[in-house]
Parts: sequence; C-alpha cells; structure tokens
Amino acid sequence: MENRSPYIVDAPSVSVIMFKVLLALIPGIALYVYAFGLGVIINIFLASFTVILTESAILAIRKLPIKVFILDGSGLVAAWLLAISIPSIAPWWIIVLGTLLCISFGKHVYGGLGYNLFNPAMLGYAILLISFPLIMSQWQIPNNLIENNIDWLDQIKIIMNSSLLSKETIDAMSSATPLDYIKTQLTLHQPLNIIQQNKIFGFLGGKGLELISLGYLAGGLYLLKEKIISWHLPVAFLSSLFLISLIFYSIAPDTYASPLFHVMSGGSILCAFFIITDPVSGPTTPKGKIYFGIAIGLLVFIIRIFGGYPEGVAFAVLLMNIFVPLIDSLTQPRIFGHK
Amino acid sequence: MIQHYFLIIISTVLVNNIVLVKILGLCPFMGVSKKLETSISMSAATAFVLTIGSMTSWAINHYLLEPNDLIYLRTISFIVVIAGVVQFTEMLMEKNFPLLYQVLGIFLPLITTNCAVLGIPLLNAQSSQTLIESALFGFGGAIGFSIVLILFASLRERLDGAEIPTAFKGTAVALVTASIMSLAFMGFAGLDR
Amino acid sequence: MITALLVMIFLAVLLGLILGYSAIKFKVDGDPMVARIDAILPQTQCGQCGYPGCKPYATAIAKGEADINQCPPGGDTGAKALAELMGVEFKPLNQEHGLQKPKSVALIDESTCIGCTLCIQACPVDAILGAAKQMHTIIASECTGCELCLPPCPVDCITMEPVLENSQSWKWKYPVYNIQNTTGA
Amino acid sequence: MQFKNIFKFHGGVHPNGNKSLSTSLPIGRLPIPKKLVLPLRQHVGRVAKLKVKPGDQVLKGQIIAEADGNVSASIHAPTSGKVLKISEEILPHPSGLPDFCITIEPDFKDTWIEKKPISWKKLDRTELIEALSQSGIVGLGGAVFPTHMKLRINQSQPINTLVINAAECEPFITCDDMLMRERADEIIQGALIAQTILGAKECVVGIENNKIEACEALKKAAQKTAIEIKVVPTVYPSGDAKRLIYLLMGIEVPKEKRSMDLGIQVFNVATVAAIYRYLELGEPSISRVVTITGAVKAPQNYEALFGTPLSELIIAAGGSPNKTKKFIMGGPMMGFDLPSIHVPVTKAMNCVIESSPELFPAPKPVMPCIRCARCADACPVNLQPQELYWFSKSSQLEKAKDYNLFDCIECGCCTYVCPSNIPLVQFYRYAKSEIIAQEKSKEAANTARERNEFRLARIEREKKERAERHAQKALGANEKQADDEKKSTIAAAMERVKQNQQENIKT
Repeated sequence: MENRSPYIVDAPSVSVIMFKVLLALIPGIALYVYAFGLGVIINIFLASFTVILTESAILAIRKLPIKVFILDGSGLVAAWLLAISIPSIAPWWIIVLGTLLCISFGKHVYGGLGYNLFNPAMLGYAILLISFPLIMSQWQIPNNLIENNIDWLDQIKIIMNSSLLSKETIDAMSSATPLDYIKTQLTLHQPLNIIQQNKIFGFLGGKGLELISLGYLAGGLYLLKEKIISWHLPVAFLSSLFLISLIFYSIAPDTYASPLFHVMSGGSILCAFFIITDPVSGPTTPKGKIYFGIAIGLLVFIIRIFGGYPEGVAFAVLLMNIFVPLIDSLTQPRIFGHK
Repeated sequence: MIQHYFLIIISTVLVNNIVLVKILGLCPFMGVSKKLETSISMSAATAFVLTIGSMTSWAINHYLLEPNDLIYLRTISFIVVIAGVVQFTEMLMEKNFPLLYQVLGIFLPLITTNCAVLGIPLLNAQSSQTLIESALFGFGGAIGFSIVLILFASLRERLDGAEIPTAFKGTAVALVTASIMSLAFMGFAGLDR
Repeated sequence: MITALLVMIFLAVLLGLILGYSAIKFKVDGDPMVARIDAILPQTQCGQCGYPGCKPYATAIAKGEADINQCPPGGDTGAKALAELMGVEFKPLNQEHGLQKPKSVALIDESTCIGCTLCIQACPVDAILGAAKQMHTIIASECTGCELCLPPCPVDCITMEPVLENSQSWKWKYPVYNIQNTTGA
Repeated sequence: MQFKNIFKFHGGVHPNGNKSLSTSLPIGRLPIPKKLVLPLRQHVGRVAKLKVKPGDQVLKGQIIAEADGNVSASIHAPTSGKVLKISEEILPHPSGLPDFCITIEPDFKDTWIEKKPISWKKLDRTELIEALSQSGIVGLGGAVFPTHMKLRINQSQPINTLVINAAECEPFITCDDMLMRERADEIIQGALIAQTILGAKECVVGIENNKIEACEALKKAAQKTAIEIKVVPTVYPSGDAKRLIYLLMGIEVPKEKRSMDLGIQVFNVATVAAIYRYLELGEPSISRVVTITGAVKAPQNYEALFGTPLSELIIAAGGSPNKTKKFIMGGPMMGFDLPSIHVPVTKAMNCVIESSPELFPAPKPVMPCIRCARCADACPVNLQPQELYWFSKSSQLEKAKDYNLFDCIECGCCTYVCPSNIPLVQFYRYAKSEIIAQEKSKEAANTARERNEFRLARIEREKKERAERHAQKALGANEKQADDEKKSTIAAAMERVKQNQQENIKT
C-alpha cells in the first residue's frame, strides 16, 4: 500500500526550469552574435556537444538513467554559461576541455544534479583562466571596430586552428577587455578619462559588451517574472557592487571607474541573473541570499581593483560557494511560533 | 605601520593561506574536518599552539640561537619547543574540556607533527621579523588555518547527504573539494601588494 | 659544540620544569567516557559481548580493551554511534558475538513451569516475578530480551516471542523512490 | 476581495478545490447496514474500556465501551441490535494493521435508549464536563481529541476567545460546508454552549471565502448573537488550528504550547454541533457527516452511523466506475490510502475520495533535490523543507531534529510545489517516527540500566548481609555451599549460553 499524500502536485519540472533559463539566455546570445559574429554560437555548439557526451558516459558508468538526467537540462545550462563566458575566439579545445572538467569535477564527482557544492560553470572558467591565462584574456574586438570586416569563416578558422590565419588578422581581431585594459593602463599611471577614450569603450561599458549585458538583463527580468529566480540575489549583488564602486568613484574618479561601468562591464549582469542564481550551489534562505549577493559584489570589486586578475566574478562565486553551508545554517528564518 | 600589519594579516589569512596556498597542515585539515563542532575546537587548539609557538620560537631564535651562532639548531629546537607547547595544551584540555579532549583524540598530540605549526615559525625565522610581526604572522596563519578548516568542515557536513559515487566517497571527494577551494583562493592573488 | 649542547639542555630542562608543573596542576582523575559509552549501549545486559553486562563492556571500551563492534543487540547502528563517539573508524558487527535479532521478549509457558526460581536469579533486570514452588511470569514491558533465562530453565518452558508491530508501535517506513538514483557503481 | 483584520501566514498553496463535486446534493441518510464495526480506539488517548460481551442486546445510544480515564472517549451503540463479536479488524489507518473492534448486528428496529437531554444552563462547569465525558464526542475535524478535555480550563489561564474552525481548506472535502448550510442553527447553538462552558469573552467563526452559501447560513443563524463570522482567504492550510488562529488574531501558537495556554480554544463546526445534540437532545456521538467524492458516480455527503462499512457508502454514492478500487481517506493533501473497502466509518473519517488516474495521476519520477527552496516559500511553518529532506534522506536524524522537524505539520505544501517530485512529507514522517522509536528504546534502555544497577546493588547488599550473618553465627559452611551451588548453576548456564551461541554461528 502506498501512502504518498499529497496526491496532487502543481510544480514545473526541473527540465522546464532549466530550459527556461536557456531560453532567457537567448537575447543576450543574439546580441553577442550581432556584435561579435558567430564565434559564440560555435562555442555553444561545442560545449553542448561535449556536455551531452561527457554526461552520458558518466551516467552510463554510474548506472543511472541517461535520458532523464540529460533532459533535466542542468548540464546544458552550465555548458552554455561557460561557453558565453570565455573569449569567443578561443581555440576549440578550450571550451571542450573546460566543459569536460566542469561537468566531471564540478558536478558528477559530487553525485550529479543537486549535489554539487560549486558552480560548475565558474569552476570550469576558473580552471581555464589559471591554466591558460593568455588565451583567456584575448578577446575579440567588436565587428564594427575592425577596419576590414572579418567574416564568420575567419572565426571558424581561428577557433578550429589559428595557424590557418595570418598573425595580422588575429591581432586585428583581438584585444584585452575594457576591465583588463584599465588595469594595465593604470599601472602605467594613465588617468582614467584618457584610458577610457580608447575605441574599445562604449557608452556604459565595453563597446558591444554593454549591449550583450542589456540582453542578459532582459533574460534575467524574464526569469524573475517567471519566478524561476528570486529577486534577492540579483538585487543584493548589483546594489553592493554599485555602492562599493560608487564610494571609490566619489573618492577618486581618476583611478576608479564609475559604478555604472562596473555594473555594465565584465560578467556583472550575467553573474547577477544567471550565475549566482544557480540554486544548487547557492544559499536557500532569503537572508542568506542577500548576504551571499552582497559578499559576491564586494569580492568582485576587490578582485577587479586590487587583485591580480582583471575580472573577479568566477573567483568571487567560487569563494562564496565555500561559505554557503555556513550561511544557510546561520540564517535560518524564524519558524512559526518560535521566538 | 598599521597598513603593514594589515597586509601581513591579509597575506597570511587569504593570499598565502597556509593550507590552501602553502599546502601545509593537510593532516588535521583532512582528519578533523568531518564535523563542524570538532573542527571549531581543533582550530582553536591549533590557533593557540601556533600563536604561542611562533612567539616562543621567535624568542629562542632571537635570544638563544642567533647570538650564539647556532642557526643550524633552528629546526630541532623549534620541534622541541612546539612539542612542549602541544603537551601543555593537551594537559590543559584534558583537565578543562575532557570531552573535547576525547573527541580530538589522536589529532591533539598530532599538532606537534603538523607541518603548519613547524612551518610558520621556520618561515618566520627566515624573514627575521620583530616579535609583533612574528606574532601576527603566527596568528594570521592560525586564523587562515581556522577559517579554512571550519569552512571545509561545513562543506563536508553538507556532503554527508550527497550521493557521491562510491569511488569518490570519503577522502577522495574531500581532496577534490580542497583543491577547488584552493583554486578559489587563487582569486586573492595580488591582494597583498 | 658546547654551546649547542648547553642550549639544548637548557631548553629541555626548562620545558621539563613547565610540563612537570602543569602535570601536577592539571591532573585528571576518573574517566567521563564510560558513562557516555554506556548511554549508547542498549542495556539488554545479555553478556553477548563477553562482559557480564553493559557497564563492564563500556568500561572495557573506554580502556581500549574491547572493540566497538561486540554488541549484537546494538547492531551496526550502535557500532556506528560508538565509532563516532570514540573517533575511530566504524567496523561492522563482529558476528562471533552473535547476530542482531528482532526485539523479542521471553514468555513462560505457565503450565510447564515448576517454580524453580532459577530464571529469576538469571534475569539481569528483575523482570521475572514468582516465588519458589510457584509459577513464574515475565513482566513483558521490562524484559530486555537478553535470553539469559533460557539456559537455566530445567524444563525448557521459556520461549522468546518476537515483538510484533501493532497499530500503536507502527512506524512510517523509509520512502521508496521511483527511479534509482543511489550510486551503486 | 478585501479582508479586514486578517493576518496572512507565510507560505501556503492554492490547490483546485473540487468542492462543487459533492455540494450539489443535500446531506443524504444511509440505511442501517447489516453490520457495524466499532473500533475501541477512535480517539487520541487511552483505549475505551469494554462494557459488553458477545451476545448482549444493545439499544441505540447505549454505552458499549466506556472512557478509560480523562483522555479517552466512550463509544455508543449507533443502533439497536446484538453484539456479534469482539475481534481484531482492519481499520482506516495508514498502517493497515488490525485493532480491537466491537461488531454489532443491527435488529433494524433502531430503538433508542431513553434520551436524557441535559438542562445545561442549570449545571455548573464541572458537572457539564463530567456529563460530556460520557458523550463520546471527539474533535470531528480529524484530530479526534476528546472534547471534554478541551473544555477543561486551568485556573491560571482563562479562555478569552473561542474559535470555531469552519475553514475546511482541504480540496474535495465538503462535510463541514454542507453541515453549515443545513444545520447552521445547531452549530451556532453549540458554539454558544461551548462559549458558556469555557467562559470565553468572544467567539469567532473562521470560514474560507469559497463557501459563500455556508457563510450566509451561518451569518443568518448568528444574527441575534455576539458571534462574529470572519471570512478568511482561501489558502491551504488555513484550516490547521494554529494557522487559523494566526489568520484571525495574529497570534502564533508555538509548537510546544497549546492554544489553550494563550487563552484561545478551537472547535470544529461538527464538534460544536455534536455538543449541541448531546446536551439539548440527549443524543450521544453515534454518527457523522462523511463526504464521498472523487471518481464515484454520485459524489455526495452522507450522515453515516459509526461502524458503517465503507462499501455501503460506496454503493450509496452510485458505486465506483473504476476497477482500481483505490480509496483515500481525508483530503488529497494529507489523506492516506485505505487498506480495504470494508473498513468502518470512524469518528475521524471526514471524507473518502475514490482515486482515479485522471484525478490523481501516478507520481512522476523522483529527481534529486536542486535546492530551489520553493518548498521553503510554501511552508506555512516557515521551515526549510529542503534541509529537513536532506537530513531525513541520509538518516541524520539528530540534525533533522535541530532543524525543527517536529514543528512540521505534514500539510504537504512542500511536496505540492516540488519540481523534483520528491515525496518530502513521507521522509518527514519516516524521520519523525524513527526518532520517536529511538527515544522510546532509549527510555527502555535507561529503565533496564536502573533495574540492573538496582539488582547488582541488591546482590551486593545481600552478600554483605550474609557474610555478616556467617561471621556472627560462625556456622555458615552449609549455606556457603548452597550459595556456591547456585553460583555454579548460573555459571554453567552462562557457559551454555556461550556454547549455544557458538553453535548458532556454526550453523
């Protein structure tokens, strides 16, 4: 006899949740393609392919149902997030290796869906950044900045085998990100307003990059509307990043970029709506979510400004993932009838 | 001056974390991190030994070894001193916190052989600092060790409920976790400049 | 060379003095562990562990003379709890001492009982009522199921009856999953 | 719709009510069945004491089992007839295990024992409570706690407010709804009686806004009284007593306290109606309104005698078109599968739903928890169900307890919203009963330890006394021998035990 009350349920399945997250990424990706060409699509394709193969193999070894756990979509979400975080002109084996490592060590070592302690995508990104710092800091210049416009065939060539293209073409295609550029130029004692006159800077953040951020913002708002994510995390993260950069900006606008620049450049928006909102590796209590978001905002700023790496999102997220069990146990909400 | 001391703390706690960056003291880090409670007590005991140990070692180095040109005796005399401090801590705990004493078990005397505890005074002596600096160095190292041990224990407690593949159960997944933590701490690189 | 020796001797003497003093100052007597171990043991007092009761076994564990896996009524769960308390590795129940059985209570067949009182003397928890030449009976609620009363009975009138589940002692069972997601491989 | 002075609790869910299924027809009456099976335990507390034996003739309303002590309730013959047997029968209980029941064969004359209405206005409180302890009335909302116990009040905390629970928040169940529509007067009269006995200053009826007709009927009946009818929003589980108190008054009753300790007492509408019938009409608790709904052909509410086999109820409701014959007792959120269609109607049985794959589809495959915390958002107690699940699943019971597992009311909201389809409530039930069992065996171990220590002390004392006697009399040789003999017998016995064990192992 089964006693399975409640007999009725009303919930979206895990797959629906994950595929809505993928859907929400589409506007950002579309703008990415508009600004930088098809490179990102190739990366997403490679990442999806790798993740399905890797997961199938691991699930087969672990004698778990393959179809169910591939269709839950969580692997794809991690793979897509990694694919849009790395430079779109990185060689093909970068994304393949990153996805392989992030899925196996970030997810399946811990038991697969629901058990990972760390955000798989950010784990993959951090491993890649530490192992291949040079490749990971060569970003593509937006299409409309390159004099002789390169076509998508060149992008495929550079991803698949960079020796097929002349060095001049590659150099013409790549540069540092605005955050990286500011960092290196500041060490040369250039004032910020001069630095920001470089062509790679746009209206709010990096040229082209700010557009993508807006796309992610739209997707994030969709997720909020669909109640896939709660408002706590993005609000806490963005406001803490904004406030801390505002404080430094108001003290010394010559050395510290404006708060809006910090919010709109790098992975800030993607982080706010898609990365820290990963339920498995994040805190579950409302208060915990707020502390988590605030801490990541501060860490991102500290690493960007004082640390050795130009972008701090991946490290900040991994660092705060370490704190999650402690945050959860210390921020238990007041239970009905308890003091 | 204050900024200098602050940087020493930042450097020892975060940037050059004794466990995650220097990879010292892995024995208690793996052994006493199964439960949050014990890890808290263990980190308190280690912090105590580390701070006292660094200070006494500094004194011995500064007043006994260096004036007499006996620097080659550093390692052995530090071991003796640390063993003494650990023994003292052990007796203190057995008297005042008998249950804790039982729970920590073999790991308490093993603080003696904890390479972190010997490593910090030795690193300290090499950079020949003042008493305050060496105390801060020891204390910072201890705080770094404690924070990481407690966080690691909280992660491992969470893992108790996870369905980890049999091959990775226990120490294996703990080591993977420790390495990811170490990876995350690399994000602090450059903060001590 | 001489200074080196002197320095080391000086250190050794100094530490010896400090530690000797604190050894006297922080002297500990008594072992608080026995009570804590005893609290985990199931108190059947059956003696299957090889000790004449739960307390003696607890004392033996605390001294390190006995292993943690010698208590069949406590089973693997008990051994696990002991392992956790003692900070040692868990070992499955040592089957030389017996197997874990479902909880039972003794039942005296009152028509066969001759009233010899031997079982009364064997019972470690005084759960048998009766007097010489009179029929005995078991107080079921106090019986620990230790089976120590079985061997002395000259007419073999005592049997062990397993305690059955009724609507009062019924428990909710561990839920059954639809898909297998435990990690076998 | 605006709600005045309503305090919303955290969480809750809004399942489809499905109430109109069984409200189109008035409360029906069941014919007297061929046999009635009355369990001795239909209430919380001690089993009722048997007052009849097989072969006895009983009259309708006669006590056949008497309350044993205070926390217990009497059982009355629901109709006149003969006691057939006293035996173990299967009960409507999730365990599906049998318990003792009285089986009555009705004579179909339905002869009442002499009804004794009680002029309750003349009696004082203690006398009334004494009288009610014979009534067999228990909480008919499902908690089945003896009602006379809830009317006892302690001196230090007078009751200020009487809350009448008319929320009936579970989907499908309409027995209270129909009772209110048809017998609003009885309910209001009963509420007034309860208010008088309790000495409560005010009386509030809490009713969900989806029961418009019932609300109108109550308002009409309560026109000339001071009873306030308060409409609360339809959110499951508003019918849980502590949740309802919060909705109505904004007071949180802690887990370890009863509402009584805060000067509030809660009665279900059916319970106060039963109080009214017992005191004014002299009719004890022998029947109740049961909803039979779901996949049956003609869902309806029936006034059923206690002990009526469920099969009779199914026949009355037009029979079941399904072959599965799966019936759920209670609502779809907290109910359980009935072990058989022959179980009797009991005091706790408010609703029976015939299950069908269309109504309650088979559970979807369980996925791992992704810690999305939707359950925490839905939990009316503001617990962290994902953590409780994590600990219950891995049997870390101490931790589950630390995370306040025992505050859980098993309402099922967490499972209702779980994207991974995890049977969360089942895990909590398992963990709770496991913890309770462990505590029980711990207690038993403590008693055993005490008894063993006492015995050892006694043996020691006797030895000493004997030694003293020996010394005094100086002729203890014989006795010592006897003592030794005993010892050797015991030693031999121990030896045999060991041998047996070794043999057992070998075999």
